Amino acid sequence: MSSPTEGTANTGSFVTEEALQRLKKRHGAEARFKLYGQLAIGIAIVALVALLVSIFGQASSAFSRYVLSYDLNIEASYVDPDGTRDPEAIARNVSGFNLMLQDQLADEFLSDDANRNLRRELYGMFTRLAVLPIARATADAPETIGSEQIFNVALADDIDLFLKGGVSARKSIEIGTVAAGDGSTEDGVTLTLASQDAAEKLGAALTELTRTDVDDAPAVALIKAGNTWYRMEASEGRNLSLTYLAGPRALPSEGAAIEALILAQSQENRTVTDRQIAWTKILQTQGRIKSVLNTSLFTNSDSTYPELAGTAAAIVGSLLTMLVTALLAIPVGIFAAVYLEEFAPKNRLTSLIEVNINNLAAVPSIVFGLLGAAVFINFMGLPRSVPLVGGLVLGLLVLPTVIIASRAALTAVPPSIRTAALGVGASKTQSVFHHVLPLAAPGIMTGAIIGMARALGETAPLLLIGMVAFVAEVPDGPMDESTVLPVLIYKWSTGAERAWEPQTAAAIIVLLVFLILMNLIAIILRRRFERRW
Amino acid sequence: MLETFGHLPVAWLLFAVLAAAAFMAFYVGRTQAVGIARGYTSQLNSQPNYHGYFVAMATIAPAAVILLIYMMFGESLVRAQFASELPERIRALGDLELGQYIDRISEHATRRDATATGNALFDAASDRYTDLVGLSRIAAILLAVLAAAGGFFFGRSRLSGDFRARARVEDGIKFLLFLCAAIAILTTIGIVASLLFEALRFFSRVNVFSFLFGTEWNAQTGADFGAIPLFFGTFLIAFLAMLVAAPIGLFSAIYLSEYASPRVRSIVKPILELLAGIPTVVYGFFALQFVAPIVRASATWINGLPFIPDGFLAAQPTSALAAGLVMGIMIIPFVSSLSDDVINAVPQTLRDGAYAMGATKSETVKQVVMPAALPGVIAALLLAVSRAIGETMIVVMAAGQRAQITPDPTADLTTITVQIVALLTGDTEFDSAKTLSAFALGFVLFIVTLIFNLIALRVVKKYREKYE
Amino acid sequence: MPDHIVTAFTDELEHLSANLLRMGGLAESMIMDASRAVATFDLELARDVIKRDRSIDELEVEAEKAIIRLIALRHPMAGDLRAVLGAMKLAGDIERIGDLCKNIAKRCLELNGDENRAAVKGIERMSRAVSHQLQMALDCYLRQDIEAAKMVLDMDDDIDDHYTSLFRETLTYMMEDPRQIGSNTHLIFMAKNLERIGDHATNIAKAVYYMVTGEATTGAKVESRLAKDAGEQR
Amino acid sequence: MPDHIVTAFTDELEHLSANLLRMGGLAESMIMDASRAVATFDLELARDVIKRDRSIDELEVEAEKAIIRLIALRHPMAGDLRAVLGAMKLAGDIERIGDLCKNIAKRCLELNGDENRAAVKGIERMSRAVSHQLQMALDCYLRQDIEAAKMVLDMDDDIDDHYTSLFRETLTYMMEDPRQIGSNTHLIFMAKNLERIGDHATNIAKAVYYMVTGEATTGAKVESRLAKDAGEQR
Amino acid sequence: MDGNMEHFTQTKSSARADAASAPIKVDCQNIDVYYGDKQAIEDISLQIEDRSVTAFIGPSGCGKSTFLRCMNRMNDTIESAKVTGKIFMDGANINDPSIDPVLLRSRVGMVFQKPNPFPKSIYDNIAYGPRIHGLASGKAEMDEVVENSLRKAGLWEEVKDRLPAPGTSLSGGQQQRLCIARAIAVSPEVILMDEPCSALDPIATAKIEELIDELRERYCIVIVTHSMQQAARVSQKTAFFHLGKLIEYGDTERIFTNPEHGRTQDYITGRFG
Amino acid sequence: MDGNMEHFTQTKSSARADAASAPIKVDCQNIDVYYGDKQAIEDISLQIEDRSVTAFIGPSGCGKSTFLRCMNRMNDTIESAKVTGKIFMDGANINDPSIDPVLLRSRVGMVFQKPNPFPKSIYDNIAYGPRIHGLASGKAEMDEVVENSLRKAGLWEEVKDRLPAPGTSLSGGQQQRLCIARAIAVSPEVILMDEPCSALDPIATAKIEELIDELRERYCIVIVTHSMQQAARVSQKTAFFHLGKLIEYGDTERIFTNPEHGRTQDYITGRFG
Repeated sequence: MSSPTEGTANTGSFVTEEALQRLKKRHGAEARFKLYGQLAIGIAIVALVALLVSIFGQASSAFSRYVLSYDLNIEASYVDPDGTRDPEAIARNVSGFNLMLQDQLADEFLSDDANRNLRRELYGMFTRLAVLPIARATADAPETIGSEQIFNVALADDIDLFLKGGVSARKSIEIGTVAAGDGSTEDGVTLTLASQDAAEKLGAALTELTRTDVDDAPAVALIKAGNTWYRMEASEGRNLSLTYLAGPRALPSEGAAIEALILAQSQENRTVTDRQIAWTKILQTQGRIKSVLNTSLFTNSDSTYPELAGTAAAIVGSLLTMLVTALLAIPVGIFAAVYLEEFAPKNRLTSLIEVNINNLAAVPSIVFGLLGAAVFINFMGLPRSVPLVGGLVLGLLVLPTVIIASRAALTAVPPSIRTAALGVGASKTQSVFHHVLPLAAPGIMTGAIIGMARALGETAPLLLIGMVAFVAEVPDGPMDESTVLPVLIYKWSTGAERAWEPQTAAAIIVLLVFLILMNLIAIILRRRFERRW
Repeated sequence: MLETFGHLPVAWLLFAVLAAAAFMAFYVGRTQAVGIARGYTSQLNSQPNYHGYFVAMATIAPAAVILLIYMMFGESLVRAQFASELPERIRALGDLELGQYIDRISEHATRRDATATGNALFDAASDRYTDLVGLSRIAAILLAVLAAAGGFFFGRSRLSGDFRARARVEDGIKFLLFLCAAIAILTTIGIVASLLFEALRFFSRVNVFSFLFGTEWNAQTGADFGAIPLFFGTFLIAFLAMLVAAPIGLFSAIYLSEYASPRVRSIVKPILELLAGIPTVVYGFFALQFVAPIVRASATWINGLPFIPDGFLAAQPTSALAAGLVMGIMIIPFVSSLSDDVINAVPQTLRDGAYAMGATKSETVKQVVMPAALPGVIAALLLAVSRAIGETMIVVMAAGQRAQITPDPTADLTTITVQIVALLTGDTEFDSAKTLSAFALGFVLFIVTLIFNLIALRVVKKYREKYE
Repeated sequence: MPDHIVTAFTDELEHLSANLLRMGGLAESMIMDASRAVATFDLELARDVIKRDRSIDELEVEAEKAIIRLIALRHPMAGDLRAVLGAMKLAGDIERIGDLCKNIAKRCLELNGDENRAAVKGIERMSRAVSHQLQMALDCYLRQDIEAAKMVLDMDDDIDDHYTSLFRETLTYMMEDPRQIGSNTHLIFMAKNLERIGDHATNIAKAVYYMVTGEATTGAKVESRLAKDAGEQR
Repeated sequence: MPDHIVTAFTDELEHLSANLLRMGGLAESMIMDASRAVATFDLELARDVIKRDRSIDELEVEAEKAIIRLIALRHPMAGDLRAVLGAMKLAGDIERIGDLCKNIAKRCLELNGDENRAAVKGIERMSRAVSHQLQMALDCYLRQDIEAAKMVLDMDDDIDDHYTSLFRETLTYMMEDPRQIGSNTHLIFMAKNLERIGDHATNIAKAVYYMVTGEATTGAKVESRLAKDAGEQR
Repeated sequence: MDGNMEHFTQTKSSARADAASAPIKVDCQNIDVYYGDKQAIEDISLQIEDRSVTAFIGPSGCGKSTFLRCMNRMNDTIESAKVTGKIFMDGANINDPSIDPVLLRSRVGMVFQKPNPFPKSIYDNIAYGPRIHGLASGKAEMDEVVENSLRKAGLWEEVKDRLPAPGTSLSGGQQQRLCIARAIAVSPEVILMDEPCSALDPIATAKIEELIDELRERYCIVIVTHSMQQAARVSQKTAFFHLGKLIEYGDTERIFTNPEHGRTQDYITGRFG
Repeated sequence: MDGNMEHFTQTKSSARADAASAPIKVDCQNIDVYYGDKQAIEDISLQIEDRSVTAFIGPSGCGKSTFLRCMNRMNDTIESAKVTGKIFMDGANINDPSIDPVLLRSRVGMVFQKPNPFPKSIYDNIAYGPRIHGLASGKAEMDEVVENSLRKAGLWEEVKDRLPAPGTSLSGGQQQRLCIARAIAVSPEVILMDEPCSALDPIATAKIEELIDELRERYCIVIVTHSMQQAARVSQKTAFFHLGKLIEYGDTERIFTNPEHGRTQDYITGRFG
């Protein structure tokens, strides 16, 4: 009612003042109640969005990675010192390839007398195993030995992270041109900026990025003049005193453009050194660093190096485990449900079974892990860390879920169908297998898929049966050591290096994709075949 | 030949043979039945197909039993025989070492690409072992084939016009179904037995009371096994989780089932279900990477406020609060979908009744629908609590490891499940108190959740009966 | 018998039977008054009787309506159905009784007052018997008493005897005194009417018998009709 | 009107109406035969008519059973209910017609064959009229024709006139020849019976009117009854 | 009692003054109802008398229930339903947007096909309506309302000793009478019944019919029924619906003995194909 | 046709020889049924005639349905039910353990309260029974069985053009006739119907009743019904049950016009309190 005064005209005796007062209060309560509901849903959705955003945000960087696209001269002396051209030997000769890459890089970037530290800094830009693909490729085509080939070499995770904007807050500015340069090329130079403005700009940027509350060192400026990179040690007006880092050793010519890269953290506080940054920048200007899709995430197995670690073994491990789980849980679950729902006499034993199954479904998953550890491993002596055991444990874990879902689907088939079948002279078994089970099939399948999805995401019980072990090889069969995706995620998430974080997020996304696919199938099944009685 | 058998993938072979036998038996049985009926199949007690099934069943079942026996006892038989053939010197070894020796031999023997090791005795033994395995397999297969043949002829002999083949076949099917149902029971028995067994072993070393009521927990060093801090951590986190999940889940369920238009419902419900489908390890990661830092920052900020004593909140990088919040989010769909089911089960006629009395929607919900649904909702909450108590990954990743009793939710706490994982990951020796304490904890966990579950399930059952 | 769960149904049935009894009472009084009018040659009374038939007719219409209503809306079954159908017969019979009484009263108006006393006395006697029979029939309807109903059936023979003797007697008078032929004919018709009233009373008893036992009185009816016809042919 | 979904119901209704028509046909023939027996003094025919009443009675019992059955088991409504209740009335009327014919035939047996021809002729003529009226009434039942039913109602006056003149005539004869009083009284009763048959035919027409229109013919009935009584008092 | 009740009594007395022609309680004018694109009710106008029972009959899907639900705007609770036309109750058009359906429903009670007592005690079932509408102040008054309602519904004697027992513990027929008592408790003027006996056996049905007959003395009752026999037994007026249209409306006796419309006749006599 | 059918025909002809007194098809002797400790049926003996419709009536819970379900041993499917006594069908005691209930049910068809077609095509609904009993060899024969059954159930004309459509797409009344056709398809001798019209509207009900009346010519039909009117309309014999006992059994006409037993009279006339 809009208002009591307006209302009285045509509503006549319908309302009393008192009733209207009450009504107003009641409608107020109504609106508040509704708001609580909306709020609750809002919070739930916000939580979900926050979760997804944080994970996708983390993961996005893991799906691409930076590689050094380097034209390597495949020298026989490195790769095939025996000259046998034996592919296997070549493939195995990782250190030869490594040495070759190191030497060729050193040739380009370091003077011959560079000390070991300098060399180590350079070699640190990629990991030893990064040459593995080169070795394999060469082994596959031994005729390339002696020629120059372009290969992509994965950059070390820190460099990769730096290129993706991690490692340190930074800012890149142009500060005009060189007015004058002076000093020896060996140790350092002093450059004079063309304008006072540029100097001030540089000073302002430095102050801006200096954050003493995070670490006590001030921000660092790397200066690129011409093609040479320096670190700025001090500045005085327009004069900058610089230390050489990388690039041509010639003194920058007058008028050469100057750029400054200002980093919030000094190299003591970060995982990438100034020189490495300089090299990276030079390689970047040479166009030899490019971003590629991180296929190794799917093709590689686990590794101690985040940039090389992949989910392949875990995916296969998960699939094998799921296979075992499905073989155990689905048929046994369906049959058990059919027995309980259709055939079991209603007595105390079956009601016990019922309570038992319902309860089993709510038993914490970790208890199943304990069961697996005690029974399968300790008592039956099955090997640890194998998909067979994992699958069995998960199978038992989801068995009640499958049974309950199947029973629900069976109960949903109206009893009239059963009596109809019995009424035309079908036996109990015929009525079940001809009518009830086919009608319940979509529901059962939906339940089974959802159960499998649950198994796929399950972690805790697998930790207890040793599937957390490090597995670098794609498993061959259910009796091979392996790990599974969620456990891999758990393991990666505990990794110390920061590069593990995006990697973990990426693995989560892989897992989520599988889960979403399974749920999608379940939803489609339900939508398509669901029958309302 | 024995050796070949020792290596062949016999399982597959047998499977194929049995399948073929079953098929043939079915065909023979069917044909015979058709012959008996002379075209008037409806005069038979059972349809010809059932006669076929019966013969097939009679053929396979005994063979399957024999193969099952072989699978269970075959290897120990072979090993016993093998051990008796070993030289006295080796047999003199202790049981344990002998067993390990035979293990090595059997491992070597079953490897298809096994090559000579150079150790003559070992090689000979391993060859002999292969032979024995082959022999046992041949024996098993022969027995199985004989049993199958016997079953086949027995089955055929039973066929007649009055023979109730269908009933026999259905009995067989029922038995199979019963076996499947029994597995579920066996699981529970297995859980209870294994937990109890290991827990008893633990309690033979550590006093039950000092375990249940002790306040110091240092299991990794094997020093202290007082589980109170773990219980405290577990329940604090579960409490925090329910603080989040109960109101949000309940109100979402009410809104969805009573207020939301079908369109909104069809969008929001899957979103909530999505929340349920996310693996706990993902929540753990989320808690660790996203929520824990926020909690810590907030705690730090609160600590910095005036009037707040310094160090009022622990502000740890992992905290009970972070774990509790995320666990709450995880449980929301659990509460909401269970409550939603319960609320939807309240018959529409009740709502109509209330509307027709002139009740508003919220009055209907509060005074008619919710009282009707209350038992179910309580059960849903109990199940949610049980779930929160048993949840592992979130707490493992985000709650911390320190066993302490503190009401400060920003401190890091540990829980039963965290300790189980911590104690059982990596290599485990099944006879150290450290390992066994995990089983004791598991037993406690199982009992506690069992109690919650039983109460909840009983309430749910009562509730269902009311509206069915 | 217990009441119907739906009391309105019981009410309607009771209302119907009350109506019928009222009709019956009216008819009874009409018989007596008509015969008294004849005996005392009371023309006023005769005219009154004629007038009274109107209310019986109206009551019958009402009863018939109520019966249709009951059948259409209440779907009576078993005993109730028999009660309703029996009531329909009763209403028809009583209405006919009213008609016949009116006819007697009308004929009374045609008499000249000096008819032979014996015949007039005979009619008076006969009317008493008939009225008693009707009274008993209505009584057994009220009490749903089949023993009484059987007695009513037996009484019919008496009345038929009455009629036969009266018929013979009057015929003799007519032959003796041809001038009286006109009025004597009327007397014969009166007697005949009374005999018919007796038949209707018998029918009422039969209807009651049917209502209570559910057994068609067909056998009895046919027999009694033969008896009646035997009486009639005189 | 379309058939009932349950054809057995339609069948039963049709069977009932066929039965009634058969009864009607029988009654018609009895009227004609009875009067012919009187006219030709054919005692054989008279005895035959008497016998035939038995079958009408049986048919009535059957019809009544069928009606009770229909009401109890089929719960007829609206038009069907009217048809069934109308049939009940019809059956009663036709049965009465049969009785009256039998009575005529019985009285025929009491005649001595030398009654005055004029009166006998008059009865024959009257019976023709009555039989025609009945025929028309049955016809309008068959065709559910209310226009025809109205015509039947009109015909009743003719018959009443017939009766009145016959009554007067016979009375005259009786006075003239007192020896004939006995047989002439029978003739008067015969005429009276025929007049009653006419009334019943009228009732049939009224029942048809009710069946078809659902309107009680009460008004008409009361009126006509008055007319009838006016006739009767003579 | 209170405002509502007073008003109730008032209406009644004014109605009684006009005893000659039965007073009209509900006057429906040109009602159309659409479910989405489907028209369920087509231009129905109908005047329902006070203090009498009006029955709606017709084959399944003829719209009788839909029309009934217009009278307390229960169709509002169905998303896709659209109602046009005017329904006057004591002069006010209840379809007017200014009328709050919540208040309307307190004056137009409804009883449903399946007995639907609230999962509360018998007492609270009855007290629920008066409570939300504030019709009784204090326990004593409420007790009185409960007792009166139960008495009117003929249930008092059966349940007076177990008022705290749950309403669902009663038998089906008792539950339905409880629902009627519940409807009565808010002192409605009109009571709508949607096939109130279709879930009950003949005995329970007869009891409800008896109750309806008693309630007729105080309320305007509209009943939708599947069973023509029931309509014949309990109602004074009958409306026959077919395909969303009102075919015939009149005295029950006439409808069942002499319907005017051929389709009514066909339906009632079982000739409907 | 086949063995079953032959047997069926045989019985019929022998029955016809005995035309004077109606042949007895089912002879129940001293039947008791217990549900757990509760006795649902108490010592009922009853002889059911062939080629006629026998109706079971009585208040809710009187045991009429339970007794019906004894006749095809549907009570076997209820765990706690225990049936004692003998039921002879063509001389064989169907309660004998040597009788296979599954085969029995192919000779005693059953139609249920709610139409329950299988969620398959109309064709398959009918064909299912003959298929599992091997009553038709080959598609052509099956087509014939299906057509015949549908014709007998009066549904052929309505569905012949859409045999592959799902059975559930039919209207309620059609579904029920489909269920009857399905029961007929296995050539039963007895057809049990458990309140077959209680979920249908009057028109559909009338159609089913008409069908029952037609089927009476070939089958022995036993129908449990809630509605006395229905029993009156369709049956030749009526049995009245009360509290698990058979109170009265006899010709329907007699039961409805002149029941012997007071309790029957009370129930039928609506006096049952």
